[in-house]
Amino acid sequence: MKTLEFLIQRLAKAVMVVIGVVILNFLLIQLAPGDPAAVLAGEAGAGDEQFIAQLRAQFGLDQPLYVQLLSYLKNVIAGDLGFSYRNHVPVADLILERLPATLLLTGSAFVFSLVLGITLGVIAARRRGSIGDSVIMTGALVFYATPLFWVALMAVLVFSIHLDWLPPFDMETVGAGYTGWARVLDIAHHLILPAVTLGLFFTAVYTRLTRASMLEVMNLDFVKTARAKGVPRGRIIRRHVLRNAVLPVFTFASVQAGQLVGGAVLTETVFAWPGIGRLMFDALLQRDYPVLLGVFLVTATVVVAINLVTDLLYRIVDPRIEATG
Amino acid sequence: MNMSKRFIYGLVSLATIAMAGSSLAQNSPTPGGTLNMIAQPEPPVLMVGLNSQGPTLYVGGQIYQSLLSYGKDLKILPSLAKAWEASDDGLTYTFTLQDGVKWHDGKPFSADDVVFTADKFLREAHPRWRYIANTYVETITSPSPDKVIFKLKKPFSAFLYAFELSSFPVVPKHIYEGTDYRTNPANQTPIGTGPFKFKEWKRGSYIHLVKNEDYWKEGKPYLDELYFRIVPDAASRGVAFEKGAVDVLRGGDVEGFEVRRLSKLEGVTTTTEGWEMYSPLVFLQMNLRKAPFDNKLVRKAVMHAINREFIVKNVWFGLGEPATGPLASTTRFYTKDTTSYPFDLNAAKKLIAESGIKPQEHTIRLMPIPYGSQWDRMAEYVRQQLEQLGFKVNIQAVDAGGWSQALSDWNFDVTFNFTYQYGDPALGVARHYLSSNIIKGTPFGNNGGYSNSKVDELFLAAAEAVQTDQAAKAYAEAQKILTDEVPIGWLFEQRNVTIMRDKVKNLVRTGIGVNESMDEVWIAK
Amino acid sequence: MMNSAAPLLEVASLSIPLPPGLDREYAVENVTYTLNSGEILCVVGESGSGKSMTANAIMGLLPSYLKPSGGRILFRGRDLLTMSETELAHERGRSVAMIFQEPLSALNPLMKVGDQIAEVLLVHGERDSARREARVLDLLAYVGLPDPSNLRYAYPFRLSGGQRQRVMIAMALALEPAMLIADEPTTALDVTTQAQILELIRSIQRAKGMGVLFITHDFGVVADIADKVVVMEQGVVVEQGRAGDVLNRPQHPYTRRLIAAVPHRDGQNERASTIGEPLLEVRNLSKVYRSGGGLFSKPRVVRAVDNVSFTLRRGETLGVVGESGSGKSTLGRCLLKLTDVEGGEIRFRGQDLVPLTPAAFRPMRRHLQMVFQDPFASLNPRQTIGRILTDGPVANGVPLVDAERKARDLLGLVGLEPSAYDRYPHEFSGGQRQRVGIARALALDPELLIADESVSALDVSVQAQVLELLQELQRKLDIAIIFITHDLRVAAQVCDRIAVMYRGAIVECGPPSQVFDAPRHDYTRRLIAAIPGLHWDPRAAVA
Amino acid sequence: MSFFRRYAQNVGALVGLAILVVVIIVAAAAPILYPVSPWQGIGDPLLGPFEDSAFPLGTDMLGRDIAAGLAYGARVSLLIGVISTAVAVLIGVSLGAVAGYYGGRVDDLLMRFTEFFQTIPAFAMAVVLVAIFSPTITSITLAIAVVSWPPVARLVRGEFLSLRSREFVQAAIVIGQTGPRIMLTQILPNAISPIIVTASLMVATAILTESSLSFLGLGDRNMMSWGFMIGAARTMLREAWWLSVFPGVAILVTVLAINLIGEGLNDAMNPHLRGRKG
Repeated sequence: MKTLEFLIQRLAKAVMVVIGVVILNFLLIQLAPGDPAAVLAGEAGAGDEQFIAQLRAQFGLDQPLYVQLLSYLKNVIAGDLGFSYRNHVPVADLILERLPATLLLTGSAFVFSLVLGITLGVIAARRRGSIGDSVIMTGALVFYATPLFWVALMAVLVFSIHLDWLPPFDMETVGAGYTGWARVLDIAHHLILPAVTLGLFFTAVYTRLTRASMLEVMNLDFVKTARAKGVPRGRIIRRHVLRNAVLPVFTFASVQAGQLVGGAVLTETVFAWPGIGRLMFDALLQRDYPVLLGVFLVTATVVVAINLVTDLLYRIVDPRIEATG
Repeated sequence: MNMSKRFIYGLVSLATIAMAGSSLAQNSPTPGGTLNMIAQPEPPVLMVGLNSQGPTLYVGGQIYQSLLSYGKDLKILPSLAKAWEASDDGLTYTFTLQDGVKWHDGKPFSADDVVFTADKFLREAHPRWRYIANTYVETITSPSPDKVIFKLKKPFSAFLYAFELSSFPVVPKHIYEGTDYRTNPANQTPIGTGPFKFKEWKRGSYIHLVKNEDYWKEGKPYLDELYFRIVPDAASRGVAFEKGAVDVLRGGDVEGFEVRRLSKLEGVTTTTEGWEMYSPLVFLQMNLRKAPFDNKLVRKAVMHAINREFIVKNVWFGLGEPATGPLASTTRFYTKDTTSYPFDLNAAKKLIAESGIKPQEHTIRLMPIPYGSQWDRMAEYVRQQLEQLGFKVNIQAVDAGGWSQALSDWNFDVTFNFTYQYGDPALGVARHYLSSNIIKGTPFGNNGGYSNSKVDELFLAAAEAVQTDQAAKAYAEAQKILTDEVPIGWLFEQRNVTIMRDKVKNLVRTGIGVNESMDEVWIAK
Repeated sequence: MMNSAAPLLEVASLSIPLPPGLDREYAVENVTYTLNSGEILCVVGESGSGKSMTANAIMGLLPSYLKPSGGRILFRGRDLLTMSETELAHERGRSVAMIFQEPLSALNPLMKVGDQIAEVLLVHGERDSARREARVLDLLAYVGLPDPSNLRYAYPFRLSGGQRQRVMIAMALALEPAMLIADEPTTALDVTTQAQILELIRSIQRAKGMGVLFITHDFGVVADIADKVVVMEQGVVVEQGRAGDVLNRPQHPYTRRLIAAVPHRDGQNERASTIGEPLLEVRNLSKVYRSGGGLFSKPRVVRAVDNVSFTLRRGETLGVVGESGSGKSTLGRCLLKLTDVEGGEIRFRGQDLVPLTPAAFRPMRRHLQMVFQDPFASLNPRQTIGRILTDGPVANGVPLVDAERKARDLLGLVGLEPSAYDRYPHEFSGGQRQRVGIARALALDPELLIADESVSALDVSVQAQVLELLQELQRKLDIAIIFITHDLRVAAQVCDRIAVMYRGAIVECGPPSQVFDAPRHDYTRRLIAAIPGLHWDPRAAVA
Repeated sequence: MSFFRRYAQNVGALVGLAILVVVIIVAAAAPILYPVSPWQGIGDPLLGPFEDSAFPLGTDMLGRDIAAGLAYGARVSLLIGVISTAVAVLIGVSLGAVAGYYGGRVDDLLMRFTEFFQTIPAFAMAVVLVAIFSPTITSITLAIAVVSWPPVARLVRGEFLSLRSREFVQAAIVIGQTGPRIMLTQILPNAISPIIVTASLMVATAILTESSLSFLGLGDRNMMSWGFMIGAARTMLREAWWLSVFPGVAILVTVLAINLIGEGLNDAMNPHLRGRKG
């Protein structure tokens, strides 16, 4: 039906948002003191003005701002994210190499936090007022209030150093040469700590959200109808309450998807996870602007894509959207 | 003593060093094995000619080689050059190259590569070499495939110290000639002459090098594989060593107190050797263009107010020695015969009173160098001490880019900096004091703006001296003047500790330490 | 287990206490009534009378903070109050079914209607999906829904209000329960739809011989379907009996008051429509809503107001009557420029309002005022009554002191205590709030008052009082009123002329006598035929 | 029931309030409790807790008193939390109100603009902003504000959108009030409770964000903050646990308290959602 048209409209909007983000970031970065040429020269241990001027010309930093912006936009549209003079590689290569790690990390954290959060939220809502409810909600509150990096440090201390259950960092056992399933298991083993650490805060968020949403839906009329029909309580929760209650949780989660990448900056640092969060942070400190812009562009694209997919899924799950959207 | 004679025949038996190493280890080298190390921070590129940061040299040093190397006593050692000779007038240097050297792609290495490296590549891409080349070098020629001749415009006593890995990595002409060096895709798959070849670099994760089977030293290297792991968090790096994931920690990989803890572990050896060529010296850079640091008495007061023993002990956990002047005590031409500044707050306050400066009227911006928490602690300590003299101090946090920029534009009050000595004051020290080096655009020039024509003269005389004792005399006098005038607040000489497992043998052999080609390193079974 | 001698349902001395701290002790107190098979029992009362409470108690659907403290609810002789939740669940849907006031919110928005009906069968043991499906189709057809084989795949939001209520009824009928509880099932529906649903319930009840407990506030509905009536006030049953007796010979004063308040045609109110000079002339007014337009599809266009023309004279009351979606409220909003207009003219005192910018129109607003529908939503809960009444004059340049004096006068005029001035809206009842709303409009000395469903949300007795107040004020102040309502009875009672709107257009306009007695348009005829209790004369009952 | 009575019924909210009051008192009294600057090393370096009665929580590697650091850190955390939230609320309410009230193109434009900010991960954006404008207390506060306003804007827009069609707002238009006046006097007071609840939670988030920034080395070097203390000490976690545990607990407890207060406010301000307990 109208899904194709909806898709095209949303795609157009998504592209606009991404371009807007690119321009916003581009202008923002211009405000920074210190230019990449100076940093490079500094790292080289010396540098005369001529040398720096030569670098600036090579990076195109001697062009007027709008020319830089236009040529950047033009290149981006052509699929070229620029060249990292610091790393001596095309930005796209650099990001594509690191993106899967971040997607894996944030994706696992996302799924973990959603599944656990919703499960705990449902349990808490069903047993409202019970000890179980109190324990879950207190736990959620505590993790909601604990700094992510702190959890990460403690997790390493406990699970890697003292208990020696989980590897404290890295994405896989370097040099082990695992292939196939052995490698998958190895990566999964390494993934547990960072994904859980990153996901805990969001688990807390989703638990609270799910519980509130469940309680709200439980008060709606159609739940009363279901009871009046003689539907058993378990089935009411499953078939009637849950589906309606998780919709807002999903919406929220999709809007929040980008925040996971923000959290990944911290997680990837502590757990030596070779993702783009750290790439971004390093690029920022080293004034590697093409990389920084590229990371933001890719993140924005991923977030926008997630939102798009959510919207599409929503149209499947919630039939009302099509009529109003 | 004629300087050139000292270096006339430098072909030192490599076996001597190897045997010295093995006699210490008390058993003979066994080939094979994998060595795990950490590259921190992750190098931007492995092409040493384009970047000479520590980790780049650490990894790149296994791929690329330079003409010469230097012993722990700063004695000149052969590398790609098996012999070298200087003319009596100090104007002609002739290098004889090793035989049978091949690039990793199988192409033969020759004098043409050295000429290309010196005359084209490094002259364009390497800020320190380009200074030397443009100032002193007249011509670079190769009369035969195994000979390179440098003709100088004027004598330069430090010339033979300019061929260390970070200053003069030899690059393959056949790959770089006629290309844009920075964007050449070959930078991603570096081709050198070293004992290990580039295999894989998983960014953010590890760099993997493998044995160069065609290495020019027969039967070397011993090791099969090198892994350089990327672990961005300092605490995690400590854990990595503790858990056995890595075998070696380079100086700076973990923080001072971790060094203390890790070195006490079972089966672990530590050494502070292998930094003699660099001998980093940390100093307080004051901007002499502005009050209050335009006043010599204030600078002397600052020197008295800062307890350098405290800094070394509590901020750097003992990994250093308080500095006494512009030269590191481990380098040639160092003299103790200078003005000293023991910690004495009362003396400092008296000097301030004498200077006529009203400290409470000055708000000093203190810009720490953004290289890690110990530097931050040091800034906090220095602030605390300056505040005791009555100054108001604001710490101005900057990142690497901001620091570089502010220092290069002379837009600072006080900051920290450090200098590598590179074996000779003409290379590592003079640059911070010469008035000719008051140039914008680099954080490693004379950024404080110190200018003393007598000091200029002394440094120039020493650099152009053909006789070593002439140079020593000039440097001694320069050190005397400088320690009296305090253009820079020398804080301490870093003592970087290399931590390794006992089974790792022969790792630190020369004055450039772990940056040296690891062709003699082996692992005890 | 079934006691055939006992009545179908017997509520005996049922009391449900309210949590402490509320204005009365019991939600319902000592309620007793019986319902037999094949009977329709109407429980009638105003809001807060506790009429729905007993129904919820029967179904075991009371909120957790309410627990019956005494009495019994015997269904076929078994006390429902002593049953466990599992036992109750077993009976619900099988023996007793229930339908609700808001069919949209009563249906799960994410489930196809067919599935929702089938679920009743499933949870009560019908395991065979083919049989379930067949039964669903039967039921949908039985309740008069078109094209059951497609409709069962529809989601509730796709259906109209009447269709949704039919789905609810189908769901209730799925297992042919002995008793149906209908909690205000037609209140949210249009009058013509209401008539159809009432007819459906009645015919099903007769065909199946069910007992129906029908809860309503509308005596017209009672007159149409009830066999027996229970009248409740403040949680207490004040009168019960056969429908004919209670409706025509009410004994209890409260019942009499309620019946007297039922809106009715009042011929004496009719005045010549030629009095006074024209105040407002509307010519060819049109308003179009567009929605859902995209790149490739044309937007859906709804002509909400379609070429409407009429003239209103000073002191005249024009009733605008129509069902939901007829455009009657949009018309009111257009006249006040609360929404922009597609075309046509609105001449107020000869000046066309349509081309005026919001800023240019603002000074004129004081002449055209509005009384809103919802007494709860139309007053800012964060402002005192005084502030609400003075805001308008102050915005129009009246000094605050004068505005305050006027506001206090107005409170008296609309029949509120002077102390109301410093109190907040939540301290007042619905009727009192509506008086405040009227006072707010009058504070600006308007010449035209638009009353948009201004009494629809009020209980019938309060409604009568507010209508009286409006009429009295109109006589005193000589204001022209446009009275927008869905209720023909109300319009007939207060209006000089009635305009009937249907799909955005005025299909008929004239004095009540003409519209009622000689309707010219087919739609008007349908509308009149659907008025509940048409053949019952409440005036006669209380005369 | 009055707001305060309803609030007081919530035990968690009362506990939260009590904790916050203690934190505020400590923050306010810091200069009296610890007259010497928290940056001044006054004891032996790395004294453990209770090793020296003068420093009950121990000292750090430069001999600075941890307890003094906590007290002064409370000032920074609260200051940044409250001011950044105030700024974010101001931006969010202004944009959200205009978008929600006027609708149409204006709404489209403002919401698209909001989307730009929402698409960029907030923490990453804060990191970039602070790094670019160099970490000072002002830049940190503003950066946190800049990344936290979009949810407020969306919330306020939603509230305004729904309140705008409410009859009392229509009534205000009919009696001739101007748009800005209606937004300010009619709608805003009715939208204020969700804003307050959101704001209280934002204070908590801001404190967490500040600590994360400090952890990455992007804190104000002249202000002793909890995040800074953890960041400075995290590598010494195993040698001197007290350096990072105490400030960590301080953050946890304060943020927890503010969250409890936020929940209490939510329950007290939205009585219709109550009756859940018991």
